[in-house]
Amino acid sequence: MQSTALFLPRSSLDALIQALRACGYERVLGPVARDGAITLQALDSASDLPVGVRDRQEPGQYRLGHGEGERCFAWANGPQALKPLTFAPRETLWRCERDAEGGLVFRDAGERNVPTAVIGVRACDLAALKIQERHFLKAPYPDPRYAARRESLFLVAVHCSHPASTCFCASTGDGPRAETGFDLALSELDDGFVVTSGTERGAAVVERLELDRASPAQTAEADAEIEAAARQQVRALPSRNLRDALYARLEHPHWDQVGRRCLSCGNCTAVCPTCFCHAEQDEPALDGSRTDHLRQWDSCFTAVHSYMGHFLVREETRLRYRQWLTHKLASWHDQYDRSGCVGCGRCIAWCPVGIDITAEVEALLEPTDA
Amino acid sequence: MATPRFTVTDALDRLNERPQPRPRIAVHKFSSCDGCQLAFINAGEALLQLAELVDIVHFAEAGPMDPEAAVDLAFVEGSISTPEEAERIQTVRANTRFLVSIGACATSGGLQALRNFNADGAAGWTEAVYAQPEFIHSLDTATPVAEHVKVDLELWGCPVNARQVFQALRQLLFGVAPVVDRDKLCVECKRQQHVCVLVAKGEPCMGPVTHTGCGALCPAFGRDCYACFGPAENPNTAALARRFEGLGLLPEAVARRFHLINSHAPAFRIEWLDWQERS
Amino acid sequence: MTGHREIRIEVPVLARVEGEGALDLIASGGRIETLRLRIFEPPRYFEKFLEGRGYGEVLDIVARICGICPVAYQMTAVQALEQAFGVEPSPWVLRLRRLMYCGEWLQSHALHIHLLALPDFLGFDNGIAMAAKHPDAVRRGLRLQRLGNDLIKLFGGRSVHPVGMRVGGFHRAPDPEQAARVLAELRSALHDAEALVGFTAGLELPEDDQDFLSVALRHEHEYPMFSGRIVSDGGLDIPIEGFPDRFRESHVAHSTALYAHLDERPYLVGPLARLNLNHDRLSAPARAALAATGLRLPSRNMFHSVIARAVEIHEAVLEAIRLLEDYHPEEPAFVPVEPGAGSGCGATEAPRGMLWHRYELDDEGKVLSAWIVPPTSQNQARIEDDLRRSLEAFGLHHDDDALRLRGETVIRNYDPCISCATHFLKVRVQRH
Amino acid sequence: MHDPDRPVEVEVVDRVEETPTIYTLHLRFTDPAVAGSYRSRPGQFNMLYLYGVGEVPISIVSDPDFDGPVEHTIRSVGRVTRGMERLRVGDRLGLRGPYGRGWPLEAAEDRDVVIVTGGLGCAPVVSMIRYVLERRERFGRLTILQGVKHTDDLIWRRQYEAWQRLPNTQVLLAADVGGPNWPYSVGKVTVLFDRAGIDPERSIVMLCGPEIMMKASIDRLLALNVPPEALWLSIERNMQCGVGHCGHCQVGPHFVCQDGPVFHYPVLRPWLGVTGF
Ligand SMILES: Cc1cc2nc3c(=O)[nH]c(=O)nc-3n(C[C@H](O)[C@H](O)[C@H](O)COP(=O)(O)OP(=O)(O)OC[C@H]3O[C@@H](n4cnc5c(N)ncnc54)[C@H](O)[C@@H]3O)c2cc1C
Ligand code: SF4
Ligand code: SF4
Ligand code: SF4
Repeated sequence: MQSTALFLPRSSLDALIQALRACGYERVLGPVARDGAITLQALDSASDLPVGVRDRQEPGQYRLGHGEGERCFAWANGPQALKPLTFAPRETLWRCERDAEGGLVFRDAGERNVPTAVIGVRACDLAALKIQERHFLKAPYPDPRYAARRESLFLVAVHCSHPASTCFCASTGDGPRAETGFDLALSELDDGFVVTSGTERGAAVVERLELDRASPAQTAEADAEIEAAARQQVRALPSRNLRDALYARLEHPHWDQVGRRCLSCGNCTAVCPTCFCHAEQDEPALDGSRTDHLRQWDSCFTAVHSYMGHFLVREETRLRYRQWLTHKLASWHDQYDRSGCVGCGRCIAWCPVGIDITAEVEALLEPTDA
Repeated sequence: MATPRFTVTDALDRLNERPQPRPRIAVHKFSSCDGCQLAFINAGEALLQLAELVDIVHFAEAGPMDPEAAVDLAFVEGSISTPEEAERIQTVRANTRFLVSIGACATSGGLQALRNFNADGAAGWTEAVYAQPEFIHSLDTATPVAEHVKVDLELWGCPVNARQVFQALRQLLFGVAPVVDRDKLCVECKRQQHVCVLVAKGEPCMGPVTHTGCGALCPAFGRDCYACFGPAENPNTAALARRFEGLGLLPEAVARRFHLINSHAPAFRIEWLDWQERS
Repeated sequence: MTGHREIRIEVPVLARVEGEGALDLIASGGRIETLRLRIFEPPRYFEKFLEGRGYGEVLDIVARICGICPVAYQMTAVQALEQAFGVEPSPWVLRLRRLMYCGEWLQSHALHIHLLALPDFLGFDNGIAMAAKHPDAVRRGLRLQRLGNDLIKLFGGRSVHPVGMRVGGFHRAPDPEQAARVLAELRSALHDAEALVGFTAGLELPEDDQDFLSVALRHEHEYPMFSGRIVSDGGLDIPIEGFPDRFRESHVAHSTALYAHLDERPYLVGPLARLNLNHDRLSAPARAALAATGLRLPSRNMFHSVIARAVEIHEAVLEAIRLLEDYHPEEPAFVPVEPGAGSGCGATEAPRGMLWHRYELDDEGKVLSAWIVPPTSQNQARIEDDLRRSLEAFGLHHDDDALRLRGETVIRNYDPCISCATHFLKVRVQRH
Repeated sequence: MHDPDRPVEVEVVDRVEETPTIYTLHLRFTDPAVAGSYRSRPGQFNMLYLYGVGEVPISIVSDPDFDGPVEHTIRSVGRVTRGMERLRVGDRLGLRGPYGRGWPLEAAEDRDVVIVTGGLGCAPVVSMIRYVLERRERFGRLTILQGVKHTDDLIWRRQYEAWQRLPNTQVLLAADVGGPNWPYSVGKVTVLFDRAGIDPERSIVMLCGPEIMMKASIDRLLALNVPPEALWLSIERNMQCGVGHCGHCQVGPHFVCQDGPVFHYPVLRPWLGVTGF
C-alpha cells in the first residue's frame, strides 16, 4: 500500500507518540542517546529523542557528538536493530516441573508481549526483520514466540539521510529508503516530517493527527536527501550475490590472515540484525523440583557452536570467521534466496578490532597465486 | 587446548557411586580473600535448602568443622602458597570423590600469584613487608590447585558467581557433568545489550578474551572489564593487545591489563611477558 | 582440681571467623602461661602488588584483600587517592558512598550475628544446625544480609568485589528502578532491624566487665562511617593523618598479622568501640530502640558487641532509607580526576572497625608505596588481652571443651577477619 | 501456533544394556493422544530431554509401523547421554520429534540395499536394516558392511551373526586390528567392497559413520562404478533445536536437522571432507 504523503510538523512529534499510545501501543520505543550510543529506549515524550546528536562510525569505533539544528534522526543506525525485540537475547522457552513420582509436566513460560511501537526503524533493519521472519516463521516449525513478538510490533521507519562511513546498504539494495515492512515511514526535514503509511493500521494512527498533505517541495526535498544518502556511502559489497565466488575460495590464504586479527568474540554476530544462532540450556532450581529451559543468543564464533563431543568442527578462529562470512554472504542465498547481509555496517563499527566485512571480501576476491 | 571439557568421567562415576543418598560436602579454604565461599554464605534461603539436600561436614567459616572428613564433593577456594597448604591440598584430594576448585585463586593462583613474577621470589617481599621475616613461612609462588592435585571441575571468577556454583552443584546432584561455559564475555555483554565501552569510549576492555560468568558486570557499569574471570577459550590476546596499543596505551600499560587477577593463567602470562619486554 | 592441672588447649582452626586462625593456650596452677591467637593466613603481599599500579587499578586490587568487607577497602582507598589528587567528590557522591557502606555494614553484621555469633549464645555448633531449631531468627538474618548485598549490588553489580566505584565517584549512578526496589525492601525490613536490637539485648550474655580503650572515628554530627577524626575514650583526638604518630605496629612470631598499639597500649576498634564513643550520634529512632534495651553506655562488656552490631544494623537500615528516599541519578556520576604526584591517607569505619590507608603516588598517578592497617590487626593485641582475662575470670577449673568454647566465643566477639589481618604493612619505625 | 520446542512426556518401559556404554531405551508416550498420532521413518531422530540437564538428538531405531514403544539406542559419551544411562524402567523423559529426513525408502524399493557403517555401530542404519528385514519382499539383496577399529568395538555381534544367516542377506565385517577371536576381515571397511560383489546398477548404498570413513567408502564405491545418485549418507552435527532454528547443525547451506540427517550424496558432495563445515 502506498499512501499519500502527509506532513507532520516537528512540534507534533509528541502528538504522534500520544496517538500511538491511544491506539493501544503501551510501550513506545525510540532512539535515545545513552552510554555514548543511540539505543532504543522507552520514550516518555519527544524530548527524549537525540536532538542535534550526530554519530561518527569507523571500523571498531563509534562516537556521538553534537551538530547543528533540531533534527533528531540525523545519525545512522545504533548498536542494535530490531533483533532483540523479536529474537530475545535470552528467554525461557518452557518450564518443567517434576512431581514426587518423577512425572514431568511441561509448561509454557507464559511471557506476555506488550504491544510496542518503535520509532526510528531504518531500511536495513526492516530488510533484516524480513529475513529473520523467513527463518523463524518458516514451515513446518514456525516459532510461536517469535511470531507473537513480531505481531506485537508497530514500526515507524525513518528513511536514512545521514549514513555512517560504515554503511553500505545501497550496495546490498536494502536502503537507505525504507520500501516496505513498516506501518509508518518518516522523512525528517528541518521543520518536520514527511509521513507515509505502509499499512492500514499505520494509516489509522496518522488519521488521528489530522495532518496536511506534504507539499511537492517537501516530498522532493525528502527524496533528494535519501538519494544523497545513497551517494554518500563510501563502502560497498562488490556484488549482491557472492555465493559462487566465496564457495570457490574456501581455501584462500586470506582466511588465515583475518583469523590472526579476529578475536572470535562474537560481537559481529550479536549486532548483526539477521544472525539467528542460539543455544539452549536448562536452569534447574536447587531443590530439583522444577527447571527452566532457556534459549540464548549464541554465535558461530563460540566453541560450543560446533562442539561434537570428541572434537570441534571449527576449532580455529579462521574457520569460525569463514563459517560466518560464507554463511552470511554465500549459503544464505541457498537458504533464503538472498544474502544475509543488509549493509547496516554494524559488524564493522562494533568489531572491537575493526574488521571490515567489505574489505575482507575485497581481499578474498583478489586473485592469488595460491 | 580450546576444546571445552564437558566430561569429567571418572570423578563423576566415583561421585555417583557414593553409598549414601545425601552427599557429604566440604568447603576448604587456602590462600584467598574468603570471597568465593561467600557464594554459599550469601546464598540466603538457598543455603538452608542446600543444607537439606546435602550434609555440609566441613565449612570453617560457616561453622561445621571436620577438615579431615571423607566427603563426596569438596569445594576448594584459594591458591597454594605455603608449604602447609601444599600438604593439606593432598589430604583434601585424598578425602574426596570429586573436587571443584572455585575462584581465580584456586584456578589460576589469583591476585596473589603476582608474587610469582617477582625476581627475588616472595622471600624478597617478605623481607620488605615484615619486620621479622623469619616468622613467615611462605612459598615463592601462589599456584592453582590443579598444579598440585587433580581437579575435576574448575569454576573461574573473582569471585565465582553464586549462580555458577549452584548450577554446577545442582548438576552434580543430578549425577551429570556441569556445563562449563567458557565463551567470551562479549557474548554475554551483547545479550545484556550494554553499549560496548571499547568501541563507544575507547576503553581497554578485556571482554574479548575474558571468560564469561559474571553477567558482564563492568560494561553494565560503563567500564572496561579487567578480566577477573580469566581467559576464555581460544583467546586472541595478541590481537586485543595490539588494539589496546592503538587506543593509546603504552606497552607497559598494555602489559598490566594481562597482569592482574589471573596473571598466572598461561594465555595472560604470555601476553604480559611479550608486552613487558617491549616496555 | 584446678590447682595443678596442666591445660593445653589447641583449637587448630577457628570456626565461624573469616579466614584461618588458631588459638593456643597453656595454663597451669590456675594461671595462663601462654596464650596465643595464631593467625596463619598466608601472606598475600598486597602492599607490594600495589606498587607500580595505576591509581585506577587500586580499588579493584584492595577489594581483594577481603571478600567480606571489600567495600570498606575501596572506600578507604578512594578517600586516600582523592586526598592525594586534591579531588573533592560531590555531596551527591558522598551520600551515595554512605549508602553503599550501609549495605556492607548490614550484610557483614547480619552475617556475623546470625550465622557466626548466635550459635554461641543459643548453644549450637553452627548456624546451619541452629536453623532447624530457630528458623525465624536465621531467616531474619539471611534476609537482612541479602538486603545489605542488594544495596551493594546497586553500586557495583555484586556484593563481593563490586565494580562500580572509581576515584572521583562512581562509574555509573544506580538505576532508579532498582533503587526503588531496594528502598521498598529496606522499608519492609525496618521492623526486623528494630526487633533485632531487642532480641540481641535479650540474649543471655556473660557478665564480664573489663577495662579497655575504645578507638573510633568521630564526626561532628554523623554516626561515623567514612569521615571524622580519630578519637579514643582515653582522650585521643587527632586528624586521620596523625595515625602513624600515635599508633605502632609490630610483628610477632606466631602470626602473619601485625599487632597494633596506641601509645603502647592495646585498644579496641569495631562496633562496640564505635557505639561507646558515638552513641550520641545515632539517629533518634535508633537511639530510642537502644534506650529501650536498657543497655548502659559506654559498655565495658565485650559480649555487648553483638548488641552493638544490632544497633548498627538498625542505624544502617534507617540511614539507607533516608538516603534512598531522595535518590535521583546524576550523569556523570563522578568528577574528573587529574592524577599527580603526592600522598594521601584515608580512614573509614569498616564493619570490624577502623581501617586506615596511605598511598604515595608518582606524577602519572602510579602507586609508589601503600600502607594499609586493617581493623583485625588493630584488635589482635586486645583479643589476646581479653582472652587472658576472660578465661581466668571464667575459671580455669572448667573442662577443656568449655574453655575452648569460651575462648572461641570471646574471639568471635571481635568478628576477626583474618584475611584482612594479613595484608600487613611495611613496618617503618619512623615515618615522619 | 504449536510450540515446536516443547517436549512431551515419555516413560521408560524397558531398558536393554547392549554393552557397558550402549543402552537401548523403550519409551512410551504417557499421553495416548500423542502416541496415536506419532509417525516416523527410518533415519529420522527425536530430541530426547533429560530432566534438568538437556536435550540430545537420537535416532529412532524402532519400526515406524510398530505400535509399541519408540526405541532409542544410545551411546554414553557426554553430559546428557551419560545421565540418561542412569535411567531405569518407570523413569520419565521428554521427547520431541520425529525430525529430519530419513532414508529414501521409495528409491530403495526393489533394489539391492547396501549398508555401510563404521565405528561403534550406527543407530540410523539399524533402523533401516530392520525395516528391510521386516519387508523382505520389497527389496533386493541386503548387504551390510561394517568396519570397526578394535574387534571389541563390534556391538551386537550376535545380531550380525543372526542377520548373516537370513536369506538374501550378506554381512561382511572388518576390524582395523584383528585377533584370535576375529574370523572376519582385517583392515578398513573399504577392503570389504571388493568381496561384497556390489552390483553397481542395482544397488542403493546407505552410509553412516565417521565422516572420513564415509568419504573413503564413497571414493571406493564410485571407483566400482556405483553412480553418485545411488549414494545416501547420514551425518551428525551439534543440534540445539532440531527444527531448523538454532543454526548449529549447518553444513554449508544445509541444516542437518531438517535437510538431513540423511543426505543424497550429490547434495553433500561439495562439503564432505572440507575441514570446518
Ligand atoms: C541426527 C542425529 C542422530 C543421532 N543419533 C544417535 C543415536 O541414535 N544414538 C547415539 O548414541 N547418538 C546419536 N547421536 C549423537 C548424539 O546426539 C550425541 O552423542 C549427543 O548429543 C552427545 O550429547 P552429550 O550431552 O551426552 O555429550 P556432550 O559431549 O556432553 O555434548 C554436549 C552437547 O553438545 C551437543 N553434541 C555433542 N555431540 C554431539 C553430536 N555428536 N551430535 C549432535 N550434537 C552433539 C549436544 O547438544 C550435547 O548435549 C545423533 C546425533 C545426531 C545429530
Ligand atoms: S578468587 Fe577472588 S573472590 Fe575468590 S577467594 Fe580469591 S581473591 Fe577472593
Ligand atoms: S564492552 Fe567489552 S565485553 Fe562488552 S562487547 Fe565491548 S569489548 Fe566485549
Ligand atoms: S566484566 Fe570482567 S572484570 Fe568485570 S566482573 Fe565481569 S569478568 Fe570481572
